[in-house]
Amino acid sequence: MAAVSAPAIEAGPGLLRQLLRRRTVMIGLVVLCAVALLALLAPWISPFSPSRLSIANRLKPPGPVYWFGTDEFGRDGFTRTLYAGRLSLLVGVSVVAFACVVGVTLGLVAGFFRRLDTPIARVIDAMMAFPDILLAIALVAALGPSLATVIVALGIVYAPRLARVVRASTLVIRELPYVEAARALGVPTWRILTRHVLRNLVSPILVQGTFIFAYAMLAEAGLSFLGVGVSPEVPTWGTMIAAGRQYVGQADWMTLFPGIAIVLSVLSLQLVGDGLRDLLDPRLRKDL
Amino acid sequence: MMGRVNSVRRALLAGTAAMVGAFVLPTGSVEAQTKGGVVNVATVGEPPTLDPMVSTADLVGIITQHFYETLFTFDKNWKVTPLLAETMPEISADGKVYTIKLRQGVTFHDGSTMTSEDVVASLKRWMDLASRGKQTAGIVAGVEAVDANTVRMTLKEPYAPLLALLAFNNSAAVIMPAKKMENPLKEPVGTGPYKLKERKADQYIQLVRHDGYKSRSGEPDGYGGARKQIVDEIRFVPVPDANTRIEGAISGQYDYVDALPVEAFSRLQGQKTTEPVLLKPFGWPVFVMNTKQGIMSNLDARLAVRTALSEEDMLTAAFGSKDFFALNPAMFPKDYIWHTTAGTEGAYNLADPEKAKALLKKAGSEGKPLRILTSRQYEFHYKMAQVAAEYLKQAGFAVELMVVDWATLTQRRTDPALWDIYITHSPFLPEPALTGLLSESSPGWWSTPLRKKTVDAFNSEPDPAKRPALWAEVQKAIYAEVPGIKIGDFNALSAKSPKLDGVVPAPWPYFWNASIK
Amino acid sequence: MSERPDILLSVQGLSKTFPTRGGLVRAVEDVSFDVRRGSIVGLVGESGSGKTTAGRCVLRLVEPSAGRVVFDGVDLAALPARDMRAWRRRMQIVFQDPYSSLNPRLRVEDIIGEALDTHGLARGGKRRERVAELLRRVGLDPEHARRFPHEFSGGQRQRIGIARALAVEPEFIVADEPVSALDVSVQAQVLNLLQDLQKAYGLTMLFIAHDLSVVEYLCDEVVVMYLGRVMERGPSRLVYGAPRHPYTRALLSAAPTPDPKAPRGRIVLQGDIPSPLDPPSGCVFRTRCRYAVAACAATVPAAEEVAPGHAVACIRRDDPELNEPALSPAGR
Amino acid sequence: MTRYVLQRFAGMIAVMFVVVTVVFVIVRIAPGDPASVMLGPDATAQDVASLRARLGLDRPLVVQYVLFLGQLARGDLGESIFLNRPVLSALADRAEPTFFLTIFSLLIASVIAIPVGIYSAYRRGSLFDQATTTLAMLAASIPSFWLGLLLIQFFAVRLGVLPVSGYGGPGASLATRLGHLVLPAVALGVVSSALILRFTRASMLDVLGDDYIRTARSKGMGEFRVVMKHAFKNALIPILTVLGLTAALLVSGAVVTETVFGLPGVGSLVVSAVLRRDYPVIQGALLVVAALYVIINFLIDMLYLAVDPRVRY
Amino acid sequence: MSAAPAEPILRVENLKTWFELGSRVARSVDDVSFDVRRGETVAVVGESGSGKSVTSLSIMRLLSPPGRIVGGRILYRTQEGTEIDLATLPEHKMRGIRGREIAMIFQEPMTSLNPLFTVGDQIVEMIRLHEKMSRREARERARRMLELVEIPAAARRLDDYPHQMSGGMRQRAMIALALACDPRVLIADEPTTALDVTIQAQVLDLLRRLQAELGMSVVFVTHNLGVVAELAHRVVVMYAGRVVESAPVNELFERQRHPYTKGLLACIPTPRHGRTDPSGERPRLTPIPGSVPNVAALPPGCAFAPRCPLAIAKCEIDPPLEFAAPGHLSRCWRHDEV
Repeated sequence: MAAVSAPAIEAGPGLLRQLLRRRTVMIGLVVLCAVALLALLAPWISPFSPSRLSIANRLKPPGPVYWFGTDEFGRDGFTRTLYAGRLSLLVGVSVVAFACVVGVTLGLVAGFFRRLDTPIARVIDAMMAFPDILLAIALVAALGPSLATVIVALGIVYAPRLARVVRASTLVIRELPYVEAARALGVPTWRILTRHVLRNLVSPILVQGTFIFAYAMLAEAGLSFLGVGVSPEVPTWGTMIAAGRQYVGQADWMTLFPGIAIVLSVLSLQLVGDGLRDLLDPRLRKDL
Repeated sequence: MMGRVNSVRRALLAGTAAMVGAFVLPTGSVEAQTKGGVVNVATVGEPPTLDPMVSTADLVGIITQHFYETLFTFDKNWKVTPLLAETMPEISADGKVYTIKLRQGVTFHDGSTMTSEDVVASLKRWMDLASRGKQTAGIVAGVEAVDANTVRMTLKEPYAPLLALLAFNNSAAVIMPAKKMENPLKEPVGTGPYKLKERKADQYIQLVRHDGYKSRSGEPDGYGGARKQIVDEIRFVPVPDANTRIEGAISGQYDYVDALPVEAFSRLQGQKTTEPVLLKPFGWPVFVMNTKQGIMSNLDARLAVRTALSEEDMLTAAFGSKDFFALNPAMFPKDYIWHTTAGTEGAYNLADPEKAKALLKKAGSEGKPLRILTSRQYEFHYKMAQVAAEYLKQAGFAVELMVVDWATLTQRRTDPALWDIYITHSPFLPEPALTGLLSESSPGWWSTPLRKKTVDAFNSEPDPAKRPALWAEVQKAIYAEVPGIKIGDFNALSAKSPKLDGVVPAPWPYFWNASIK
Repeated sequence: MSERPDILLSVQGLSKTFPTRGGLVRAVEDVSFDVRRGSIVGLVGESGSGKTTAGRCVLRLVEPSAGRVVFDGVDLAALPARDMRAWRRRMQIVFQDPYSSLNPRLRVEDIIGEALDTHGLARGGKRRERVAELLRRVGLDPEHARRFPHEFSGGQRQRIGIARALAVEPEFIVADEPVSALDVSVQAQVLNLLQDLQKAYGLTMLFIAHDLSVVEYLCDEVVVMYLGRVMERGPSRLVYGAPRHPYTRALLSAAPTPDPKAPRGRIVLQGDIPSPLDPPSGCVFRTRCRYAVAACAATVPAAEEVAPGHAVACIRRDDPELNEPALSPAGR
Repeated sequence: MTRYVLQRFAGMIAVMFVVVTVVFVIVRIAPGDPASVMLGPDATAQDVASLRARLGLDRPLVVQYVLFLGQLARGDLGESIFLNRPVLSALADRAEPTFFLTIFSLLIASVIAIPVGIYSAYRRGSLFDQATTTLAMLAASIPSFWLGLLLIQFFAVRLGVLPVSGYGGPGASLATRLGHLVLPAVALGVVSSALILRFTRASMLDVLGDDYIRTARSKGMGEFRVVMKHAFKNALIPILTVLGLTAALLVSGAVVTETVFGLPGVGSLVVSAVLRRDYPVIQGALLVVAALYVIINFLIDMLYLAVDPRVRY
Repeated sequence: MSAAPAEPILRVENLKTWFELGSRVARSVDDVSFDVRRGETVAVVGESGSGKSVTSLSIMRLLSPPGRIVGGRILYRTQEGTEIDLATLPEHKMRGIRGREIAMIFQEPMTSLNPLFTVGDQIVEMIRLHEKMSRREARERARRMLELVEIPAAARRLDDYPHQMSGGMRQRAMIALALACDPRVLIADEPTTALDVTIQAQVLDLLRRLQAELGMSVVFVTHNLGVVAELAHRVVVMYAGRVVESAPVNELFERQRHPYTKGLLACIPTPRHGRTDPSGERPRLTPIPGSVPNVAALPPGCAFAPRCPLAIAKCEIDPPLEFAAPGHLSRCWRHDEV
């Protein structure tokens, strides 16, 4: 049905505009930015110190002073949720960064150099065989629990997932005429890789990165909840829920607000990622 | 676990029953209950072993006391009373020779009959393997069978705490058949009213009635007296998560739920399925200092820690309402004969960061990492650690919380290179001499001339009337040299189903004599 | 073809095999042809004929399995890969698909400019000038240099592709089906452009196509391929005017003519094109050839000249039965 | 066809080999000597030395690796430190709840997600589609442990209709045990249903745009038949794949869910093994789960044989 | 080859099929009218974006959203002689038309058959959808259909999956499928475009033979004027969603009444059989300047005007489709001057 050529949407200058036209993406972006801003500006916004104990005010329900209530040490839930957001987002961003560096490199190399493809692809397959949390747990157990190791472990967990996507796209792009044209021009390989291959991988990496961001935040929360991740006194949404768990039925706000924070951030990330994918994946636009 | 005696998580409630109010006989006659039924007990976790000698874990004690028995035990007034021994021992005038008569016709789960040979072998094994046994071994000159039903222990010097040690139910001097005491144990064979049927790690430990059990005659009396086998089965289910235990209690899934966070008290009230059981006072949390190595080997640094802390905040964070804890610097609560305020003046609940800073500076340890080893198995440990960490940070300590599971903690604390402070708690013991802090060999390794002088004097004094004064000296030494910091007194919470009868609120809950409606 | 220096490109015994899941594909098998300086040679065939692979082998975008590709006296096939770069300035390629042959992420000036950058031909303002000039040359507005490919129509994109190829001022261009993806009305524009450029720059061109009539309009010589092999080659005049190979004749007659009154003397070939995984023995065309005899299965016919520069790979090329006028009288 | 099977099998073996290597590496990167970690600080130097010798830790890494492979070849996953028993039997003991939990939640997830996914794809862009895809995304954004907590609060504690935790006592009937699985399976199923829904929708969308669907419609066929016979059968292949992947993912989710619900499964075993520093158990669990994943993938590849004639060819 | 003066079996009247793309509307088919008589082959010819395929899908009512028929009628004369409007026919009734009355073949033989079912099953399915017939009988009919489209060893091929067939073979199978219920109208949407020249020749021969033998009406959608010349009785030329010219085939190729048609023919390289120009110069083609417009952004007036050499000021007003000669319609103000 070549009758109507849909307006070509390619990742380019018009992308953001296209993206913002979608209501769900819009909502996702707004929420995400709000969460990120709140987290970033936590020291200026938050009315209290995140770590200062105030035993007299422990387990206060949400109210005009303590919007999200207080925890068992009398620390302000709102403040801690904001501060925890910084770390949770930091974990997400760092995992994405780590996974991108490792995954994109691996995927590019595997996809572009035929000889290296099979061995790298096997390693990727093998890494994918480990369920994410399980692998992360094992890695954290091996490396010793800390914020850094959680990031590294989750990075190792998600890098192959990204590598696989990058490899698959690279395999396709490698065969495209514009890459061939570059080779015909005698453009050096590394330049082909960066200028022609990598640049066109931005969209899939962006989409995948968004989802990895979301999953990494969930995974970090899971690990912290299990007590095998970030040290429990480091406030992340996961550790907050883990701490609040004992007070379920007594101080439900302790689990409620960080839980909502996770759901909101992850959901907004997924909304954005999904919108991006919808826009960038030509398969889904086939019937237009 | 918990090193020596003080590592006993459970209180052996000292003093009289009246004072403690814990050992109240259930109303209604036990006889009225029909036999049968199953008791489901939610415990804090999976026991690392079922050999009560090699472990000091209270959990091991709670479970194994149903199938292993000791020569002596405690009655409802926390007095030592015979269990497998026929009577209390004959003690020679110099206090060095104990002659113990054994009950006759006691059979093991494998059908064999207990003889003095088994008892001698068991005691020797105890002195070889058990931490309390090893401690005792130093003063024991010999253990021998006098005849088939009599055993004699000879001491090098008089030792007041001996019988209490033999009566303890963890790191316990249990009696096992001479032929079935390999290490590690292959199968637990004891003399207890129940025997092990099946153990599924992390799922359950299933005990069934030992048909050949021969109970002592008379009425039940604390851990002593008659032990009745009313229920068919006792199941210990490990539920490591405290919250799940609370919910399990409320939903009626378990008949008895052990070790609940005290703040869950209100949630348990007014439920049809369960009711709260409060033990008051239960014991005392303690920050044990590593006096052997690292930053805490310096007395000023230890003093700095004590000066920095707010015990009140720590206890509030850990236990919530004052209904569940009491601020008390003395090693024993007021109602105990051991209670004294000696040495505690100006050394408790100071929360003075400035002074602490000065002390730290004096110690020359500013900025050095202070490693606090704690576990989340007992949430109140962890919470106290968090509060403490905040106060210590204000005082200039570079605090590093090392949060591990309890099993790891018990491993790590034996290595002086790995920690500076570790957090534990102890019951109020019937015999203060057993307090772990006082032992040179338990983690913390407090070993000074002052300790030796005061503790030796206390241990070798046979006259009960003179001992409280000597104990005050010991307490003074503790406050002077800070081998550890007693945080306060706290209560313990369990939950039991209204259907469950005959369970006496006890530090180590036991389910012989229990019945289920 | 005695004047050697006149030959810019000589392909000799070129073969290319690909390992695939199903086995070895013989995409190109023993292909030879010459391209004279300043001429356009058409490489014609249906799908699976190996024409595209042959074109790629010439540029060493695909490594030939065997044979020589002599360009201006040097066998490119024997060069170490790193030495190829210098030659890339002299030979370029134009692709079929105007959509995938331009990097969607680059602006037009960078697509064209990359050629200049790579060979250090122009920088800064000079580069801009050169790009503008090239755009003008292919009939585009130089103002459009800052646009992205998706802002152009198919025909315009194809012009950009041509400008990119021209940027390095090559002597030789492989045009791989440059118009087959375009709308009919645009096709002619691009064909004319290619013709003009060829004339203006004295380019030598290898024009790959499946559409015979397009090739006839553009090319001086034609090479007809079928299943990886050359069936017939020679000057357009001869191949179109007096085709000798049964395949060429069938191919010519199969193309529909936009004239309802044209007489239909069509030779309809029976059966399908065999799989290149398992080509027939001997002459690969024999399974669909109405003139096939037993001997066709035995030997691979060599391409032999039937007229100067006109070679036919058929053992019966001189058989009168084959040469009966099968085409319309218009053919004569 | 034989070639296909052999190829896949070879691929599976190759991946397994890498999996084993990765596990070997993970355990070796753990700082400190595995033997002393295994034995704990109470161990004597002699004990550590003898364990080192027994585990071959005193030999070069390559030799250790070969020994490890040999051990695995004999089906020996080592001994649990804490449980004092072979890892394999400890895992086998814990397999049942995890197995049922996985099957159960997969069932819940697919029964909901596949029909909804098909319908959403069919009614692409409709209110129903928008609502379900957004809901699915929401479901995928909820941490399963948090959902678990909410479920426990509501169903087990408030309503008291389902057990809070555990897996029934000794000799509990299958029905009782499955009853214990309802809440965890829901908590786990919700998340995976989101994944399955999205995949079903995407692959149905993919297929619904295919030319043969138009052909089927051009035959005059009813929409239901077009969708179910022509589209769904083709979409089934990616859906099968995602079901297989989800099964593996569920194991991951089970780690968290089992802990929340106190289920004595492989997942909670791993968590407690981490807390107990029981490295052989972690190693064994990783190996077994990864192997399962690889095998499931292989089986799905084999299933393609049944579904897709192109593979058979 | 003048068309037989038979009654029209299919009349497309002022058909409008639009695609709503967000805020923009692509008028893919805008006011298209033409007739198809019994036994007649009508070629609908045009370049990409001309709306020829959308027209054929509109007739079959196989448009997928956001495509929608927004106006016009598609009148189909049934065997009983009554005319029904396919544009508004309820879907369940339309199902009885598809395949049985009007069948369709598509451009991509590779993807138009379901890869998971055998060719035989797919034909049997078609037959049993419309006729009460046992599987056995239907299978037998399917075999005969494969024989009809000259597939060798038809009985064996029934059990082949599409991927086991070559492209040409699949297109034959597709034709067999379309003809299985003996439809009165066949819509062929670029059926040979994806095929190689020699295979295309086979399929065109087959279609011509079948049309003559079965006497059905054919709507043949293509962009290839050569194919049109070989196959069609009448031609409808479309540009940017509209019919610009319509005439019997000979008439159209002889005398074009629309500058677009004329330009299109001038673009196409015709076989020259080796003849060279007297000048010795290579021949040149006469291209149409500019490119095919996007139907979502059409200027007012004649859509071809921006590319038209004859364009005048009046072309800003949309010209009507009117008779330029008997039986010859053109949508051009200057159709006489072309």
